[in-house]
Amino acid sequence: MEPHVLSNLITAALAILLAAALLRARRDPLWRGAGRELARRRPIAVSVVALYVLIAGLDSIAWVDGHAPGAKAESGTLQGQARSVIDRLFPADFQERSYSAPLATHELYGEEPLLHPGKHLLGTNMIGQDVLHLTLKGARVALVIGGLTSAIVIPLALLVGVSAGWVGGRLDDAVFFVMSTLASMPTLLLLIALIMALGTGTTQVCLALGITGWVGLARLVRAETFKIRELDYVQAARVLGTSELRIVWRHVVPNLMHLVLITFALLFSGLVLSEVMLSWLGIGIDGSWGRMIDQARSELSREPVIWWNLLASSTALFILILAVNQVADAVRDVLDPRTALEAL
Amino acid sequence: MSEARARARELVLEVRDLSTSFPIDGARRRVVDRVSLEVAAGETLALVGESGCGKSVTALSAMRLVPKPGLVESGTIRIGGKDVRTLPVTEMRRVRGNDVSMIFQEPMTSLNPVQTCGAQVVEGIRLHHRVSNAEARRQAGALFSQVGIPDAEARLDAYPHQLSGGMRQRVMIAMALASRPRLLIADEPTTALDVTIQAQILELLRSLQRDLGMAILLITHDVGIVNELADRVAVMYAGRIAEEGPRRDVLGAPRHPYTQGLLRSLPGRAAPGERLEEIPGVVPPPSQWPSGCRFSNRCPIAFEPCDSIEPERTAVSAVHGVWCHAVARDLGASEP
Amino acid sequence: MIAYVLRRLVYGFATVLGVLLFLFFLFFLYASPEDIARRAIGEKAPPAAIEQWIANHGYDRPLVWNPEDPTDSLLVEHFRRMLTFDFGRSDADDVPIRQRLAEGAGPSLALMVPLFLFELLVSVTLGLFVATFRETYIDRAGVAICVFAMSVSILLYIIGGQYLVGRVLNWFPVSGWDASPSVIARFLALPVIVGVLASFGEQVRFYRTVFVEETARDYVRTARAKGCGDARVMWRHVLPNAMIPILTQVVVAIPFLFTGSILLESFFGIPGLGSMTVDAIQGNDFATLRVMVFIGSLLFILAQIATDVLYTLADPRVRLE
Amino acid sequence: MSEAVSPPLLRVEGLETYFPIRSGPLRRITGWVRAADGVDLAVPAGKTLALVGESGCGKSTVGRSILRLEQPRAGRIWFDGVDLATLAGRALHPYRRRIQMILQDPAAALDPRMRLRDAIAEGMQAFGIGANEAERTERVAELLRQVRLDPGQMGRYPHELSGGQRQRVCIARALAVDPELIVCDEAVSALDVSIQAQILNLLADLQQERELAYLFITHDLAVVRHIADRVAVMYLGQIVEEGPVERVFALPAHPYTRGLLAAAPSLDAGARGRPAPVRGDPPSPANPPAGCRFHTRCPDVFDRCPRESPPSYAVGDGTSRCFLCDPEGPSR
Repeated sequence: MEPHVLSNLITAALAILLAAALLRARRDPLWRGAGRELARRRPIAVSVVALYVLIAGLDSIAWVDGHAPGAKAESGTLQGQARSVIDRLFPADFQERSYSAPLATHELYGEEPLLHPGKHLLGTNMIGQDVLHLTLKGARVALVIGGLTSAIVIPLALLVGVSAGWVGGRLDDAVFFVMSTLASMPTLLLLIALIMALGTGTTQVCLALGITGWVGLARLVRAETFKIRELDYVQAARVLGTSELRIVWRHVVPNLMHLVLITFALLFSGLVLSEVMLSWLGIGIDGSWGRMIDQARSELSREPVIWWNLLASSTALFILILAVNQVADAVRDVLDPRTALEAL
Repeated sequence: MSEARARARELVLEVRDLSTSFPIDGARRRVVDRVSLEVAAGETLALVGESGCGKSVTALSAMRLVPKPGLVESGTIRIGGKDVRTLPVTEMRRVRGNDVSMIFQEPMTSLNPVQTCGAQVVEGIRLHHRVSNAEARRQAGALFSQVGIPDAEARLDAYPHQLSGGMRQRVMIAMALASRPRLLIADEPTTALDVTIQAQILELLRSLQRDLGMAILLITHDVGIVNELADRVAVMYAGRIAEEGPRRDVLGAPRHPYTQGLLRSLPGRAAPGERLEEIPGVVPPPSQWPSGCRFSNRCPIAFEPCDSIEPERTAVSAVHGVWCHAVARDLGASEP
Repeated sequence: MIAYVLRRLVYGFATVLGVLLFLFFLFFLYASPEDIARRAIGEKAPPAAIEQWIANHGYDRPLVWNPEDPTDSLLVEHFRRMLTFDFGRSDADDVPIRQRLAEGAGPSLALMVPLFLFELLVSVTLGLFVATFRETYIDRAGVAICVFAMSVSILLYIIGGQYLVGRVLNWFPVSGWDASPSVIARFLALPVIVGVLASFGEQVRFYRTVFVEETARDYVRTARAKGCGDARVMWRHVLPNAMIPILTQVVVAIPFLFTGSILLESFFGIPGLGSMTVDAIQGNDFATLRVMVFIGSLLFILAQIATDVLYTLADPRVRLE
Repeated sequence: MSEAVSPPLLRVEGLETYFPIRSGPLRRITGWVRAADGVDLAVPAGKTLALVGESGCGKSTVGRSILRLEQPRAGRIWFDGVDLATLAGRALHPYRRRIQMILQDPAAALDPRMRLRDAIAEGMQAFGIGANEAERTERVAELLRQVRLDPGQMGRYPHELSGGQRQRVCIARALAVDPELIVCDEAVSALDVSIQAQILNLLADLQQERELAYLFITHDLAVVRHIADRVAVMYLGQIVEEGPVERVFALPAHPYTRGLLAAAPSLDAGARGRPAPVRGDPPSPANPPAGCRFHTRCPDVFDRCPRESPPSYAVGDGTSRCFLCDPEGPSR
C-alpha cells in the first residue's frame, strides 16, 4: 500500500474513533459536564488545540492527481506525488532556489528574482522551501509524535498497571521491578540510547518516547488500582457475585479514565518538547519544528540575520504547547478526583 | 427585666446578623444567613444542627478563619468587646489563641504531624507571652498534666501519631488553654472519638470550665452532648437559627417544628421496636433553600406565609426565642 | 533502620543488574556488534573491515554463552566491566572511558551545582510566595507566568540567551571554557541563568501545588487559630510538612549534577559529561553511551536510597521497616 | 420461643481473622493484629443481632469475614447448614446471593460512574435473575419503590442524590438478589439524625415484609436498643457479652457493657455531669493484655483478671466473659 493511502485510512479511522468517543462522552453526564466546564474555562486554548488538530488532519488527507491508476510516476517531478489538502493551498512549484525574506521579490544572497515574488508570506529557507508551508506541515508531525506515542503508552500502562495492581503478589513484584529499573535510567539518556539502538525515524522515535514514557502512567494506574480494589463499591460488587474480570472492566477501568486523560494532556507537551531536543541532537523526526529550529539556529550568525525560519517554527511550537498546557491544567482541575465530583 | 439581665451578663462573644457566603453552583450563596448569637462569660452555648447547616462556618467566621473563597458578607462579631471584622490583621492574631481558642473535630489532622506535641503547645504560649523556651516548656508540661495526660513530661516529646485519639484531643485542649482564653470554641470536639473516650473528654471540658471559668461555644450535631454540656442551645437549620434558649426549654419543651422533629427522630427516645418519627424529605443543598422559612418545605404545620415570608424571632419567654410563623400565630392568638 | 537500608541496598543492586541487562539487550542483542560496526565505519564498509573493527573493540566473543570458557562472553564481559568500573575504551577513538569521565566530571559539577542551588532557591521561594497568595491575582498571574515559561522550549532560552546577553548586550562570553577558577564564573554565568529560566516555570508550579495542598490541611487552620501569622504558617508549618515532596524532587536531580546537562554544556562549550554524551551520539560511540546510562542509573539508585533515609528525618511518621 | 427451637440462620463459631504485621529486612511476618479472636455469635432467621463495640474492636472484620471479604484463619461460619469458611470460588457463589451487605458510607459504596439502574441490576446480572434487560429494569423500578425512591430516578448518577437517598439505593441493590441475611456495617452512622430515622424505619419495614435477618454492626447504643433483638458486645476481638437487648440494657453483666452504657451521652436531664465510667485508652489489638482483655480499664478488676482469660459464662439467655459471672464465684 502506498504511504499516503495508509495515512488516509489511519486518519479516517482516528476521526471515526474520536467522533465515537465524543458521542459516548456526551451520553455520560460526568464527562459531558467535564467537557462543558473545560470549554467554559479555557475557550481559546481549546479552540487553538482544535485548530492544530484540524490542520494536522487536513495535512494527513492526501491524494495523487494527474495520472491514471497504475501509471508509473516520473521520479523527481511533482507529478505522481501525493499532495495533502494543506499542500494544495500552495502552488505545486512554490519552491525557490534559496533563502528569501518574508514577502521578498528577490533571493537574499543571490539577488535573483523569485519564482513567486512577494508571495512567500514568511520567506523561504536554505533550499527555497516556503516557511509558512513547512510550519503548517509541522503541526502534523507534532501531533503524530504526541498521538502515536500515547497510543503506545496508554494501552501498555493500563494493561500493566491494572493487572499489577489488581492481581498483586508476585506479578506486582515483577512489574514493579521492571518499572523501577526503567525509571532509574535518566530519561534523556535512556531516550538517546534507545534511539541509537532502534535507529531514527518517526516510528522508532515514538517507540523510544513510549518506552521511556509509560512507566509514569503505569505507576499511577497501579497505585490507583490498589486504592480502588479496596473501595466499598468494589467490595459491594464482589458481594453481589460479580466476577473479578467484570469488576475490573465495569468498575476499575472507567474510574481510571480520568487519570489517563489527565496524563495524556500533561504528557503531550512533554513529548513534543522532547522531540525538539532530539532534533537538536540529530536524532529527531524529519519535518518537525524541532528540525526547523535546529536548522535555523546556525543562520542567526549570518549577516543579514535569517530570523523568519526560527521565529515561525518556534512560534508555532510555543502556541501549541501553551494551549496544550492550559488545556491540561484545566483538564486536571476538572477531572481531579479530589475536586471533580464536587465541581460537577 | 431581660435588659437588666443582658447588662448583668458580660458577653465574651457577640455575633449580630452574621452572613457568610460561598460560591456554590456559580453563584454566591449565604450558607450562614443573619445569624445572631451571644455567649456570656463562663457559660456554654451549644450550636446544634445537621451537617451543612452552617454551624462550623459560623464558628470560623467568628475566628476570621473562613477558608477562601468564603466571605463574611455582613454583621458584627465582637470577642471580648473587640470588633473582629475591622481589627487589623496583627491585632486579630493576638485575639486568636489569646482571647479565644479553638479545638476541632479531627485531633489527628488538626495537629502538625512533624512537630512534637510539646513544641506545638510551646509555640502557642510563646506567640502570646514573652517567656523563654524553657519556661514555656515548663508551662506546657503543667498544661499537659492539667488536661489529664499521664506522664506529661515525656509526652511533650511525643509526635501526634504516637498518641491515641483521646490523648491527641487532650493535647489540642492543652494548646487551646495556653493563654487562659475567656472563650473556647469547640467544633465537634468528640465526634471522631469512641464513646468511652468521648465521656472522658466531656468530663475534662466540664471540669476545666468549672476551674477556669471560661465560656464555651460548643458546635455539635449530637443532642446527647448538648444535654451533657450546654447551658443554652441554639438550633440551626439551613443557615438560619431556628430556635434558641436555655437547654431545659429547648430540649424539654421545644417550640420550633424542626427542633421537635429532630428530638423525636432520635432512636434513644422511642420505645424499642416502635417506629421512629421521621422528618419527611431531605435537607436541601444551599442552592435550593426555600425563600421563606427555610424549613417550610419539610414542615408538617406549614401554612400560608411560611414559603414566602421569612419568620422573625418570636419570644416564647424572656430567654427562649423561636423563628416560626406558627408559633408567632399561636402566641399572638393567646395574648391579644 | 539498618535492616531497611540493607534491604534497599540489595534491591538497589538488583535494579543495577536489571539496568545492565537492559543495556545488554539493547546494545548487543537488538543492535548487534555488526550493526554498531557498520554505523561506526560506514554502511558500505567491506566485510573484512567490519570483522577487523569488531575484533579491535573486543566484540568478537560469543554473545551470551561460550562453551569453551563460560567466563569469556560479551554478557560476562559487559557485566564485569561495568561492575568493576573499568568501562573499557571508547568505540570512537579508543580513549579509556574512565579517563574521559574523570576529565568531564569537574566541568559538569562546576555548572550543575550552582545551577541546582539557584534553581532550588528560586523555585521554593517563589512557590512559597505564590502559595501564600493563593486564590488572589498574584497567584493567578504567577501560575500564568509559569505555564507561559514552561511552554517555551529550552532551545529557545539558550538561543535567546546567547543572542541577547552574549551578542546584543555583550555581558558574558557566549560560550567557552577556562579551567582557572577566576575566569570560570564568567563562562558559567550565562548557562546558569538560562538553566534557571528554562526550568523555573515547571518547578515553581510544582512547589506551589505542593504548598497549596499543604495549606488546605487542618493543622494549618489550628496554627492560625492559635495566632500564627501568614509567614510563620508558611515557614514553620507548611514548609516542614512539604519536605517529603521537596526531597523527592531534589534528589531526583542529583544524578544530573554529575552527568551534566546535555543541552547547556554542548551549547555553551563546557567540556563536561553532557558534551561527552553529545560527542558519543554524533560519533556513534556506543561504549561511552552505555557507560553514561549506567552511571546515571547508579547515581539515581543511590540517591533514591538516600531519599528514603532522609524521609525519616523529614517526617517522624515514616518508619523504615 | 420459636428461635430456641429453630436453628439460627447464621452461626459463627470460634472465628479468628488476623492481619499480619510485617517488618525486618525480608518483610517477614513478625506479629498479628488479632482483629477477630475467637468470636461466637448467632443470627436467628428474620431477627436482628447487633454487634456493638468501639473502633478497632474488630466488629467490621467479623462482618467482612462472614461475607468472605476476609479469609478467616480459623473458625466456622455456618449458614443454613453449610460452613462458608471452607468454601471458595464457584462453591461460594450461590451463598453470595443469600448474604448481602450495606456499608457506612453510601457515597463510597456506589460506583460514581454507574447509573442507579445498572448499580442495582449488577447483582441480578451476576445471578441470572430476570430473563432480559427489560425485565431487570422493571424489577429495579419495583425495588426503588420499595425503598421509597422515585423509579424515574434510575437513570441518575450517585452524585445527583443526597446521602440518605444513596443509602436507599444501596439497600435496593442488596435486596435485588433476595438475600436472607444483610450485614449492615455502620449503615446509619454517617447519616444525619432525621435521615437516620428514615433509614431505620425502612430497614424495620423491610425486615417485616421479607423476613430478613440483620447482623447490625454499630457503635451507637441508641440505635442498637431501637432496632436489635439481641446484642453482642465486642472488645478487642472478643465478644464479651451477648444476650437479648432488654436484658443487656437493663442489667448489663459485663463491666465493659456497663461502662459503654454509662458513657453514652444521655438525653435525660438529670444524668448530667457523671464522671466518665471507663478510664484510659483501649490497648492495641496487636498486643492485647494477658488474662481478661478488659482488665487494664476495668473498674471492678481483681487478682484473677490479669492471670486467666475468662471463658463465656451463661447469663440468663446469653453469655458474659467476666469472672464476676462465674457460677462458682468470682475468686477462685
